[in-house]
Amino acid sequence: MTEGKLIKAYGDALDDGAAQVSFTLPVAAGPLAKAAAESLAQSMGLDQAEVVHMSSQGEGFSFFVVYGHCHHQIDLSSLQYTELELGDMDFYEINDYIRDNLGRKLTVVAACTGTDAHTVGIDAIVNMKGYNGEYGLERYPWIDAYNLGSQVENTFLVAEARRLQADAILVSQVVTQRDVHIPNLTRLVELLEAEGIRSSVVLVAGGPRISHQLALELGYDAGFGSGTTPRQVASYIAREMVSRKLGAV
Amino acid sequence: MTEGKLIKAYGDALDDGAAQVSFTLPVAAGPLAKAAAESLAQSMGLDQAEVVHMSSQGEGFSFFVVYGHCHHQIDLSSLQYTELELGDMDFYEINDYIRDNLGRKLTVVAACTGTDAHTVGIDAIVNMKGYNGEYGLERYPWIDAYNLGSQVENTFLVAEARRLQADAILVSQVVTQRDVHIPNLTRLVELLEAEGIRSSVVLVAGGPRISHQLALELGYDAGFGSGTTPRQVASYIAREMVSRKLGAV
Amino acid sequence: MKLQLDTSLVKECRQAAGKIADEVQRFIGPRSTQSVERTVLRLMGVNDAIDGVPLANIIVDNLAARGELGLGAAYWLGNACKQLGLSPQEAAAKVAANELDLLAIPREEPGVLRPFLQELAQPGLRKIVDNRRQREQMQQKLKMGPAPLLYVIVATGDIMQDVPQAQAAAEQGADIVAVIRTTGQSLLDYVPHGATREGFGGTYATQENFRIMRKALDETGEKLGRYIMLVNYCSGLCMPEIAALGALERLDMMLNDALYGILFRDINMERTLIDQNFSRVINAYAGIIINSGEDNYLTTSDAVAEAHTVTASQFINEQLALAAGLSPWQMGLGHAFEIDPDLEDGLIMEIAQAQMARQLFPDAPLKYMPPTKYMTGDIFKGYMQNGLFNLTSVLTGQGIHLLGMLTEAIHTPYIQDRYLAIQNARYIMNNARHLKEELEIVPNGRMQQRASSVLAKAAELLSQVAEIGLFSALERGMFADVKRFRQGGKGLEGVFIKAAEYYNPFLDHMKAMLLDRGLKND
Amino acid sequence: MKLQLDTSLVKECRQAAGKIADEVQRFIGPRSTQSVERTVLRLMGVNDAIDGVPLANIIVDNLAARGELGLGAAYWLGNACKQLGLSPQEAAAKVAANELDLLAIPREEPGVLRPFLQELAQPGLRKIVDNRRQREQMQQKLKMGPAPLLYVIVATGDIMQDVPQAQAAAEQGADIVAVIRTTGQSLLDYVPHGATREGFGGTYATQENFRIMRKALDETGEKLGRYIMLVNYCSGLCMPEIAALGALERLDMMLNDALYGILFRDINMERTLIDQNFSRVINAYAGIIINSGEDNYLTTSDAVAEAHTVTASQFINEQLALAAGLSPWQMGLGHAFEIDPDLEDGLIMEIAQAQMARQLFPDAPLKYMPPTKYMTGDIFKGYMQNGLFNLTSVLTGQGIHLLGMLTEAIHTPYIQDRYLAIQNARYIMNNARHLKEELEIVPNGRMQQRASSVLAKAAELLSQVAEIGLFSALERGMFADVKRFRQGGKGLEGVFIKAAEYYNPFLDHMKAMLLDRGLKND
Ligand code: B12
Ligand code: B12
Ligand SMILES: Cc1ncc(COP(=O)(O)O)c(C=O)c1O
Ligand SMILES: Cc1ncc(COP(=O)(O)O)c(C=O)c1O
Repeated sequence: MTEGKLIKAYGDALDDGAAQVSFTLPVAAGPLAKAAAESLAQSMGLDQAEVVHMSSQGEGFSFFVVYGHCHHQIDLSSLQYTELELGDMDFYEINDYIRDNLGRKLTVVAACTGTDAHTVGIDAIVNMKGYNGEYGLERYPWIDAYNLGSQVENTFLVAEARRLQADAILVSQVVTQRDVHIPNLTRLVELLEAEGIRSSVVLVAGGPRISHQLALELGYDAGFGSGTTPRQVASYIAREMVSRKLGAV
Repeated sequence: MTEGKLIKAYGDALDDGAAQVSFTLPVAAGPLAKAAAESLAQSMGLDQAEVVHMSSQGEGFSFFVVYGHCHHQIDLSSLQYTELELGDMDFYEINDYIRDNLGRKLTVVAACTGTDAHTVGIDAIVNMKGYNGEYGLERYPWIDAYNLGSQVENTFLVAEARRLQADAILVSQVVTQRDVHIPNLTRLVELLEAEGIRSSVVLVAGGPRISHQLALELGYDAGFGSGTTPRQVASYIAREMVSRKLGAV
Repeated sequence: MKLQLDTSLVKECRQAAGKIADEVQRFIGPRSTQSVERTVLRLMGVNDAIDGVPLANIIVDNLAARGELGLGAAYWLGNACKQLGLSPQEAAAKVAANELDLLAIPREEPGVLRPFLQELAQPGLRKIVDNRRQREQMQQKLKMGPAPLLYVIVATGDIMQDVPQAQAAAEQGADIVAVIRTTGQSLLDYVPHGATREGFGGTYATQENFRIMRKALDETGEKLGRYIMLVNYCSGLCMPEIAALGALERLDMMLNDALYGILFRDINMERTLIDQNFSRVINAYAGIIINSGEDNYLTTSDAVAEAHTVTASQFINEQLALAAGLSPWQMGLGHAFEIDPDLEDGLIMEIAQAQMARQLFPDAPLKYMPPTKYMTGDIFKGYMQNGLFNLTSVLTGQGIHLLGMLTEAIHTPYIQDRYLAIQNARYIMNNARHLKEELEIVPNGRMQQRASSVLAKAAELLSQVAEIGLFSALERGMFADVKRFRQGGKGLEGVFIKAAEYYNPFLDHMKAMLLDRGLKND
Repeated sequence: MKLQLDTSLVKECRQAAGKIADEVQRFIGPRSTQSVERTVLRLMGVNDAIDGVPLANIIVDNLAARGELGLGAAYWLGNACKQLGLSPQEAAAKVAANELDLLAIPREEPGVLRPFLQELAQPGLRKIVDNRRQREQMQQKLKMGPAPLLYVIVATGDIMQDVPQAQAAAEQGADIVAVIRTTGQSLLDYVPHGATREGFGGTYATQENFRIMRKALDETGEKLGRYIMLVNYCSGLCMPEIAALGALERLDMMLNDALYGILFRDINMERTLIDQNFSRVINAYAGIIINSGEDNYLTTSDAVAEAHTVTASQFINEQLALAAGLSPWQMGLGHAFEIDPDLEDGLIMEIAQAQMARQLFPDAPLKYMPPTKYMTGDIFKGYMQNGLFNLTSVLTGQGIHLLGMLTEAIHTPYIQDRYLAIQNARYIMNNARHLKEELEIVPNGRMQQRASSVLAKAAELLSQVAEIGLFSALERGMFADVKRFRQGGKGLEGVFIKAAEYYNPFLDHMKAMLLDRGLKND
């Protein structure tokens, strides 16, 4: 079904645009609120928008479920998406690749920074036991991985990266409410630049709400979101080092 | 919270525009599909649209859940909504109202028409036992109600309405897929007009997907949707007869 | 998990139901209908339509109009074939083209013609048996998922849109796909012809549509390594014809319940009970599983107060099914999860009912229907109602599990509604796979008491019905709170009394075979 | 519904846990911390902050820096009050303004000053007792819903936005509202001051924020005719201070678990165990229910393999709680529904675990946490995971039921997420209200075996920990798969050995009262 360039949402018949929307409005449930919900759905491009459910959420708030037929079309051929080359090498191939192309072990330093205490994600990528049945970076014979844990200050991370002569720095950010991660991630880039080592490391951000796009915007080399596996990260770092001729002996 | 005129959807902080959307795209799950979903969400007015869930639904189809912040604002003061005056009279008041203002019993003929076999909705309004703890029209001493059942032909309904000298005709339409109800409802209006009795009856449509708006557009006097109670219908008919001076003795 | 059910009461129920069924069968015996006769013609190979009117209808209408259907349509067409050396289809085409008047040619003695009619019936019978064999082979190769089997519907109204939706459903994990029918089809006294794209709330049941979907699901099944069952509906004015088409196109399951037509479509009870008998014989012979429609009662009457009507009807349907030669494994007796979700302890009653059905009909797969009436536009709550339904199903070991749609109150299912429904069921059924082996029902508790009381009421109802007969029971509104009159409803004009020499080569052969194979187990 | 639990094994568990707790208490006895001392000052009435630094910190830091904390902060401030005829707040303000040096004035003998210190403690103690009375009265008037009580969080980061969200939650049906804390607060070695609007993933815990929310919920509760419980978190570097603020502002429930801080916030274990003891004494005295954090273990270790660590920790927390004077009704021991939803028969294990916890701690309300780790962006599946969690909770009679959010993997809860969660729980708990009375667990089945094996492993773990002590166990990563070093983590510098004459007028009084009242039931 992908050959067509212009697509719409699909529910019952091709191009019917069927979509479901839910939201809260700060208005007491009633005819006015319902009309507002319909109007909002129309603004979103839903034709024949139907409020199929309205309920009070307590004084002054109402919850809606709306179905309608979204008239917006998407031109598949016009979409810009940066996709990382991922996961095509397995554990053995990645190690061989590093050995053959770089001829030395890679050093990776990882941390969950700022006040963020979520270690499970970065552990999944770095620690021996890995994730989803895949070994973590610590298990790779051609990678030396250091996991600094969580709640790590940017300054401490940079100092450790220097001390260990890191080839790559992996930063995890899981708490993103009110964009708390943005200044924290930005600060790291500034520190690395101030130390003059930004361009000599592969700088990677990750976390469930981190997209590759966002990471690029913040000055990182790559960003990895939900469901990332260690293999994807290892192969990315190795390839990136080679293509940027970073680790050549 | 209703005093403000301009409102947005609300999730975590006032005016954050938080909304949830789900839909299917006819594209295999993958980065392209994800980019298309983001793009569609943006078209709908969602800022920072995040595809929080993508999954394959089988070859060539993917399902998405998206959250984002909808920038559309609704001006509450500009909303047009036709609201029926409803349910302010109780069973006794309605009967008294008919007695005092019309001085005779009202005759109501009801049916679920066309190929539609859903009787539960119209029965809920008309039959003795009623709905949601409220008596149906048959129980009203000042109403003579005839329920013709379902799968009733428009021609038969009109003939019965004539024979019984109906003051009001109630039509239920429950199956609405591919707008099957529209021609069927329209045909009834045409028949009544052809017979010259359209203006002398109160013509009411109802069903879970029938809105007052739609009913007006199709030439009905009123439309009643999900959750309608017999009292709302009875009081509407009585008021409408009086205001249109239909049943005056 | 087991309920204590009073075995003598259960026996009483079966005996009363047997008596009810016997009376119905005695009524059916001497009668046939126009739809039955059209079915015979179709099974003999009469196909095609002219200006939308099927040849089978042209011939039967013609015979009926001239008062000559008493011998059965097989006799007349067979006689023409014999006399003129034509195939049934050739003869039928000539009649339709007004080139042949079946009554105007020499007539063989009915008794003498029988062996010839039996010969003419052979290809049709063989085709059905072949289909049955093929299904068995394919199911041996392509295993099905563990019960409860996941059953979804497609309902776009357009067979060409139905196909991708059905295939996607299979890929998502559905075991069974039903193409539901357009809103008016039950009331049509003919089966539309060809591929159709213009249904409302469902797609026309036609032989060509069956074929298209069967092929599509076979392909997908092959790809997935699972056999995907295809379902359609026999109910309505064409019960036996659609059963025949299902048998010819290897459908696997068919909704087949005269009471549905009577109560919800206002079809005449005499007509449809006669039709049902032949349609069930065909289903039985074709190895097709039937689904009965007790679940629907709870859409018009209350699931708490009227639960016993479902149980009583299951007993009656079981006996009528046995009389038609269906084996227990073919009896998808219907029941449903339809108690008001806002009732305290409603789940206890749902489990009681489902478990009781399970124990009363241990060898029947049972067709378990999801919440429908109390579904609302609150799709989140609806998703949860479906979750408790899924849990109840796996907890009580149901066989055929219709998936609830979170948008039940809104529209016929979208592709994602089906997807979400399948995900819901797979998650819960896997997560609670053996829960039923880990729990016992407290003796004499609320659950046990509920089951006992429903069973007692069912027994009482059955004994009343046995006394007055099914027809009178329907006249009194004993099921689904709906009253129907014996002479009322649609289609009575199609019923006729068989002449002494009447012959239906399929009915007789199939019943004989079904009994021979010992599948009938009363 | 009941599991067969080996009573002698349960006894062994309690004995081992008792031994572990005794050792911890022996360690705590001679020690205090800066946070404990700040708490004493706050309870004496020291309030306010200068440039964001609370007076309590200024004083304690000053004493600590000069190596004079050994006698306790109460002594020094009390001495100044006595000598200068000032109230504690006046004296503190003078110290902060550099107008008074506590060490530079005449000193009363510590032993002689005690009665005076006890007097200074009276108003604070009275306030707490009054709050406790008021709660009891309000709860008598405004009844709470049936257990499991529905508990939701608000987390906008802005107390002014939190208020309408919390009120809406109460109107939707929540019984308990927690204002969760901003991401870094655990690591702050002071309690911020005033109303705050700038948290991330939660709102600062401050006395003023407590007051604002208490008032708002009292108003809503009054309107709804239900008492709405307010919750905040003691954990972190300020455990006892926050406990004190909670007691002063009539919070009803507090998360209080040193192990949470150690394992998940890398707080030093010595520091926080000492802090915990005093904070729990305050909670106990204030009639506040504590919540322990065992549920969190399952976010870093596997819920199937490591379930016994939760059980073992519950036993330890019970003993530590008893030692602090908490009654069983105040022990919201934590556990969670965190098994991979895609595991076959996972639900059987969840029910086993929840039921076992219920039976092991029959008089504790238990705090039951929803699925979090395996929640994904698939909100529909998530809604269903929460549904099975809700069902398990009502089926096993949990007391404090944290509501799962369908958007758990995405963002802190939106108003509608909470609404949907409450609807989900209300529907299921009502629909399955007495299901637990209708089912028995099959002896020796999967469920029973699972419980027995978890209990046996817990007993083994407890006996190991009893042997090596809790500190070493933590060093070996026996809980949550996390290793922490005794001298590592944040806050060790705040620990000190009490001088012989050290005196904490609150700790002593409260413990005495708690024992007098016979609430301690070991
Ligand atoms: C477990 C958990 C905790 C545990 C953490 C234990 C630990 N040691 O990690 C505890 C209980 C301590 C906790 C506490 C809090 N949490 Co928390 N927590 C979670 C939870 C339930 C699961 C996270 C997890 O472990 N996922 C599993 C891992 C494997 O997935 P992952 O993190 O996405 O990682 C994968 C990818 O993202 C990627 N990845 C991640 N990092 C990196 C880095 C690199 C370099 C690369 C390449 C890839 C990569 O690879 C991983 C494998 O695929 C989530 C909700 C959820 N279901 O996601 C909330 C959640 C993350 N927590 C949240 C919050 C708010 C908090 C608190 C702030 C709440 C509070 N005020 O008390 C606290 C404080 C923590 C803090 N200061 O950081 C919010 C964040 C909201 C937001 N978007 O901002 C969430 C989403 C819950 C919610 N809906 O409110 N939490
Ligand atoms: C019960 C039911 C049936 C029963 C009907 C039994 C009977 N005798 O009524 C049976 C099993 C027969 C049935 C069959 C079919 N059904 Co049906 N059915 C339903 C179901 C589950 C409940 C309807 C109901 O009884 N609601 C309760 C009543 C009280 O509510 P209500 O109808 O909305 O009525 C209220 C108001 O709308 C209003 N009202 C209604 N009419 C009128 C009229 C007037 C004048 C006024 C003032 C007010 C009013 O007042 C009522 C009280 O508040 C709905 C799904 C759902 N949950 O809504 C599907 C549903 C309506 N059915 C549907 C379909 C497609 C069918 C079939 C066509 C499927 C098929 N192909 O086989 C068949 C054929 C029926 C036909 N030809 O009409 C679709 C319709 C989709 C659409 N939007 O087009 C639905 C929505 C299910 C679905 N999601 O697919 N169905
Ligand atoms: C037994 C039975 N037959 C038939 C149908 C559908 O019939 P129709 O095609 O008339 O809508 C149903 C619908 O639920 C049914 O339960
Ligand atoms: C026992 C306990 N304390 C505290 C917290 C929250 O701590 P913080 O405020 O450090 O995020 C939690 C979170 O789950 C907890 O379980």
